Amino acid sequence: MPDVTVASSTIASGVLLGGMLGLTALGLSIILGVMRLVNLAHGEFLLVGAYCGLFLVQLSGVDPLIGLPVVAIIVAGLAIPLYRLLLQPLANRGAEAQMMTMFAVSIILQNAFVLFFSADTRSIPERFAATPLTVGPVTVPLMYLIGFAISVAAILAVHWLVSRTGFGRDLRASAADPAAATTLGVDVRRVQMLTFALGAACAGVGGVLIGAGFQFGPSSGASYLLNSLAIVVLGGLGNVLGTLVGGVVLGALQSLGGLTLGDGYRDVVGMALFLAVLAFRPGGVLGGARG
Amino acid sequence: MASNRINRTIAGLAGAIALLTLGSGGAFAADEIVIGASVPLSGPLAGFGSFVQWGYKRAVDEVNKAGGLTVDGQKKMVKLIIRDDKTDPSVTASNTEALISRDKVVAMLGSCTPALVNAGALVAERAKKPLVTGCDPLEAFKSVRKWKYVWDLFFDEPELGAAQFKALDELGIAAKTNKKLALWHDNGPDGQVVGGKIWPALAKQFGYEVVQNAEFPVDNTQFTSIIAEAKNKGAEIVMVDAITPQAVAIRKQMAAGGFTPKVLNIEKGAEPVQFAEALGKLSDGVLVGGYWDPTFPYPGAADLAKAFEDETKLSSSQHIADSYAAAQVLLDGIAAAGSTDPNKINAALAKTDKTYVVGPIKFDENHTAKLPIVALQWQGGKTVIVWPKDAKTGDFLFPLP
Amino acid sequence: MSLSGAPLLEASGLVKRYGGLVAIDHVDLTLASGTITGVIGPNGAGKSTLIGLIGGALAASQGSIRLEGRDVSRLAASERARAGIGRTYQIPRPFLDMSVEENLEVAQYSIAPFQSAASARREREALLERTGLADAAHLSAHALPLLRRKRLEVARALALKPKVVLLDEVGAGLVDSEITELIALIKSILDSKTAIVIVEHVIRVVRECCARSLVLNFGRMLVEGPTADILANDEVAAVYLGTHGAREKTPSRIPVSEEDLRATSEGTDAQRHLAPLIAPQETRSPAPALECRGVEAGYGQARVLKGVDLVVKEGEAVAILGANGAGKTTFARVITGALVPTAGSVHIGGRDVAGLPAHRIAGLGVTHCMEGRRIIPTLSVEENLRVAARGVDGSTARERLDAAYALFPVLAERRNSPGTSMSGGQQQMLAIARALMARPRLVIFDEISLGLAPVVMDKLYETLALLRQAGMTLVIIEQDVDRALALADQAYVLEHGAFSLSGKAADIAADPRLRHIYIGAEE
Amino acid sequence: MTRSRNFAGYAEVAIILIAFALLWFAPLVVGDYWQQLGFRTLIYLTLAEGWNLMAGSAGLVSLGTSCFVGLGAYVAFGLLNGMGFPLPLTLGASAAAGAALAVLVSPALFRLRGLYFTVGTLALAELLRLIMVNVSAFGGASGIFLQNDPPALPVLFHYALGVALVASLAITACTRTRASVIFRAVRDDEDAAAQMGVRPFRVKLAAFAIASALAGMAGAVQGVKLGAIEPYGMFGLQWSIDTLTMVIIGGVGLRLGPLVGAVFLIALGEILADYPAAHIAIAGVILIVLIRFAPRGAVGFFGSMEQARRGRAAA
Repeated sequence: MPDVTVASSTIASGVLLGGMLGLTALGLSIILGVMRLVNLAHGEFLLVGAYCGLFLVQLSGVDPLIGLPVVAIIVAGLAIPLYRLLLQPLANRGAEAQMMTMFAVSIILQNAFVLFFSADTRSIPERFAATPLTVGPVTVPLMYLIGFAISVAAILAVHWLVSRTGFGRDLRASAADPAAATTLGVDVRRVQMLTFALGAACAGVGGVLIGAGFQFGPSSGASYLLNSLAIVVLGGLGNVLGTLVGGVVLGALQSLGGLTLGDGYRDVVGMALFLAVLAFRPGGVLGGARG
Repeated sequence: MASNRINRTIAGLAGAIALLTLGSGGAFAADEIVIGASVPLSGPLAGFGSFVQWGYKRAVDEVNKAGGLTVDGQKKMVKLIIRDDKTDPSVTASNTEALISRDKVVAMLGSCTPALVNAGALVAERAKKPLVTGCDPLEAFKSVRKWKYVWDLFFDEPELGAAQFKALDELGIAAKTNKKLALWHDNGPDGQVVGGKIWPALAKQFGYEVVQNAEFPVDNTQFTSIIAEAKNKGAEIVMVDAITPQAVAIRKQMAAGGFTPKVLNIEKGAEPVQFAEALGKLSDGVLVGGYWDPTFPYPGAADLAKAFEDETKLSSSQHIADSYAAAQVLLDGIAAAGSTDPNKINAALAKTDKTYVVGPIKFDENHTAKLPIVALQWQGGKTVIVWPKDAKTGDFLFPLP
Repeated sequence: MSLSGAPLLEASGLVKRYGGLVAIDHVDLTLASGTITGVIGPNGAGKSTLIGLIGGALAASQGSIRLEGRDVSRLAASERARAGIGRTYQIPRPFLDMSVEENLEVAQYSIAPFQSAASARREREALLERTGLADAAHLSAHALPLLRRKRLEVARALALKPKVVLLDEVGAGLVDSEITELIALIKSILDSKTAIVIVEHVIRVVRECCARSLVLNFGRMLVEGPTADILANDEVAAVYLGTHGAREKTPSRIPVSEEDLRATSEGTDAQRHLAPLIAPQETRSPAPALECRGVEAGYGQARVLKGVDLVVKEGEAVAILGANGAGKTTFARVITGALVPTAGSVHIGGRDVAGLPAHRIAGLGVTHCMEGRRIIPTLSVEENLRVAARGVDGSTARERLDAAYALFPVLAERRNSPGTSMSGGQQQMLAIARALMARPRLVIFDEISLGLAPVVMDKLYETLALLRQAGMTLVIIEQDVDRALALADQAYVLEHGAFSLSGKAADIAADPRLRHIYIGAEE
Repeated sequence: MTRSRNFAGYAEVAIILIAFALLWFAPLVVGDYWQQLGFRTLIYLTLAEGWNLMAGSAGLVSLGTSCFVGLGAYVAFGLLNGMGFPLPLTLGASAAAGAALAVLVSPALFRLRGLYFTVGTLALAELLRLIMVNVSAFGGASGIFLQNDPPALPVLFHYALGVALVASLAITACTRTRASVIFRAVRDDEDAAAQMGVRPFRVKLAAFAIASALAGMAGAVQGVKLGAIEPYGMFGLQWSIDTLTMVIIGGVGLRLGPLVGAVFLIALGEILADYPAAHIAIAGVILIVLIRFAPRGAVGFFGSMEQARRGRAAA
């Protein structure tokens, strides 16, 4: 077992990173909760955000973190036609049809990325990404802390939106009992469309954070999708704050796995945990209460 | 009911066959010499693939401009077919199969990196079709089997590994460090050879203390604990063997982890330009072993790089050279054989003895030809040769900024 | 009681709880082979739950079930089926893309995988013969009309060679001639080794098939005995028609929370507050609030509504009555746009709403207080209310909320607790208040008395009376005939998807045919 | 119905046997290219048949095919290199290994319904891949080489043919015998089926195990052909994706779906070989269009068109 500096630093950055990924997972979670759709293109949505962030910097030179709202809007804007043209017509055709459609979208997007952006490894220039932050024995990338903060802020914002606003009421009603909601006058389709856009925006913003903190390429999407799924399952389906906790828990456990078994086993730990929770605690470690 | 099922079955089979015949596109004209290559144009190694593709194409174009090759007494144009293997060995294999069986190639050029090259090479070997490749370090290449039809011109891991140690030694850099060495490498074939075997041995020989030797899978993205440990162990020299995405991740996470060794060497991943593009200033000072540079005193070296940069508006990479040379070796072999018969071509390849853009090429009994090694260092988004002294184009940047 | 000695099936102290709600409350049941037992009772009395418990689809919270002395309470449905308990579903669930014959094979080959094809076929042919499906053997189950699907349900159950057959609402939705056939079929099933349980609303089936019957009410056994006596029993009639006879007897049995009793505030006081919840007269058009012409509708195969005409004038209270499965709720769903009619037209305030999505119809001032309340569990009481107040500014919403709270003070107390955490009665109050939050001109109250204690029902109906006085247009869909008729101006009785009886509420109440439609007792 | 089902069953077996018997002689008449294509098609046919049994007959949509392919290949290499097993025996072992893994994970996976099952299989595949990448005992990321040279192409083709034959017959056994009604019952209405005495868990497990055994065999043959296997290729998600895409394109739950889908996708790949990126994207577009307009896949689509035509003819 490595010494305290290594352990604490690794776990700290794992926790921060987990929280950072929590935002992306949240996008997946609300789409799953409201539309009963496992959005297999979520990883690609994340990449769309990352590429947007990259080009935004290259064209305008503004700090990617400043550009976040723009990216969010762009990605959400892309999601809406996707919903209208591809998902809405399948509304009454069971979950599989929509899931497969999004799966097809994901492979199309992957190829589009290669075609238009080349297969190069990219990374969003961000000064914080190369700045360490040292507190006592713990050293973490400053970017992780910033990403974590942004992610937490965004998650809290979504939590407020879902639990305090009229749209949030409609959203929860549509998720729990679409038929009843419709009878009460809720336009469930519109709610679903906006939810889908919101989920995509979360992925997009998450993409910028990840693109700045790490590197990405056209085929990076899949691993982030699986990560997000794991977080969603850990946090409990549709539980907004749960995704944050889920992210942190996953991050911490993965770092522990990395420390004890070697960095290669991070994802192994993640997946094993994912399967275990999925099979034996489907409500999530916190129980499935909706946020 | 039943009979109608049967009808549909038959209809289905008919349709199937119709589709299959659609699928056959085995166009192959007798007045051309068809050669082929499967290279990674997408996936993690696409960075290499694009250079390799350019090198192959250039060599073939030059031959065709010169009027083609003479086989069986008549001039024929050379047709090069390139397939994308998506950085997936099983795709390389099936691509190579298709090249042989569908496109009827007489000989082939290799992919890039051992995993891919070997997968294709095994197919060629079995089909008894000559295949010339670069981009496959010789130890990894030799470790697969005794080759009869596959030829590899590239650097030799022990030499590459030694290069950095020699450089640090001769340039008197080593003396300025605590000689504490951290070794990080992926668990791919060449990663294990270089990082797992060669480096530790050399470290002992050159009197370094290996404070850490970490292995990680090729798709790992998190290196925080590895980095934290090296930092904690006070390593001042770090040698990494990883592919480009990981090379970028490692450099970034080192900076973000507040770990700045005096010397950082990242083999294979730091070669392509996208490494510097993705990292910007962070790439400065990173060492990478190289086997070619436009300044090499070999025929056409400077022109090759210039041609590439004019054409693609990208800064050149050494991968254009070994691929270009490999293609030339093959084309010369075909010309020498004066035939498209695989065995004759193969025999001719065995006799290869000529100086190409990468230096003199002569295959040994293991079908390998060594390329000389230099130590390159990223400086301001370009690589400069810092070792050996006679070839150097710039001064060693020390310590790592 | 039994003809042939030891009981075949013995259920004792069965209890089924859903959260707070007790669906089946200490029911004992003993079946002897060679008997047919009827189980009757109003909607929500727990009849289908009882079938589920015996068949194994539901796990009992308490109590035991013994088949020929063997305890089967813990067995899964599949194992009980193998042990010899066959059931049918209230709404037939055949395997639609299989032929009728294959539907039977499922049962045959699951219990005897290696039975010879020949003998299996012989058995099937015999079964189809008995159930009158011989000619349909090769048809896809899709193609069968409702009656034949019900026959298929029975045939499938019999293919298990069951000792106990549970028939759940086999009569529902059939016309008299069909019911005659059905009764013949049921009688033909019975032999000395089997016991049959019939859960029925169509009293005629029970009367003609069952020697003995038991009556469930609020999940409890009300009476048990020879069918004839039971049907003659006024208490039973009361349970069905909800006359006072029942209300005096039942309260003692039903737990009624204090809150429920003081839930609704006093009339005059409430009426003052009601204004924000009721669309003002002047906004209303001269056209009838609701006008349906020749409405036909159904679900896939089953045609539920077969040409319904209805005109509801502004400020009128209309009761729509009818036995279970007559199509009442389907009619409500057509009006509120949840179900698109296959024929006919629906006008609201003179506007044709054909093909308008449900959420738009709510916007037109027609709301639906849904059967089973449909409280959104993930929303608090207040949020459940707010969801229904659409497109209004904060102050208006606030105003309506206050009005709703004035109407049901208990809701104000629970405003922040989850909607489904309250008692059944309180949830029903929430549902009613929610239907008012859109400030509707017309509200459809769908089975609001379902499974509630009479005292609570009274309170709810007092509220409805208030609304009516305040000039709101009401459509009341009810099991509880008395209460509905007491409140309504006009009454319509649905039977097999069409109005068989209509007129002034008072006249209908007096009409002897009403009792007949419900429990068909001879006059 | 039963009679005709039996008859159709015999007819189908006859057709399959004849078809495969004819194909057996393919290597004598067609060149390497066609044998290569044939080999790939047969391997995918095997995978698709199994996937179709799960999805079409038991309602299990899996994204875990790859882990059974990989497992099969690694088991085969282990036995061939380690114990010098004969190849046919090895195939049997790979099949057994596939089925065994299926049985092992089913208690956990079958707690998941619908989408969650799909996600679960995906996670399982990823988990296995990661383990194989990391555990150096199995060759880590570098994988394993086959010690002695793989058999010649025609031989490999015949092995693929054999495996595909086993698959086709197995599926016929599941769709043309009395077992078929049980499978379909569980798919259509699990609860109603249970009330008929069917044990849903066992039925699903049977489908899962059969599909996994087939995948195991397919993986073994594929691995032997490559002569060198490593986790990224053999455990790659691509296997699952291709298989699923093929069946959906061909038609889920339809007897000819897998064949048509496999042939179609491989033909498409060949036609677009020169535009590798486009090829997958186009498959994606086709997928979307089919899901939207022909939920029952190409076969179902043409089937219904055929019926419509008949209908018109009748009218």
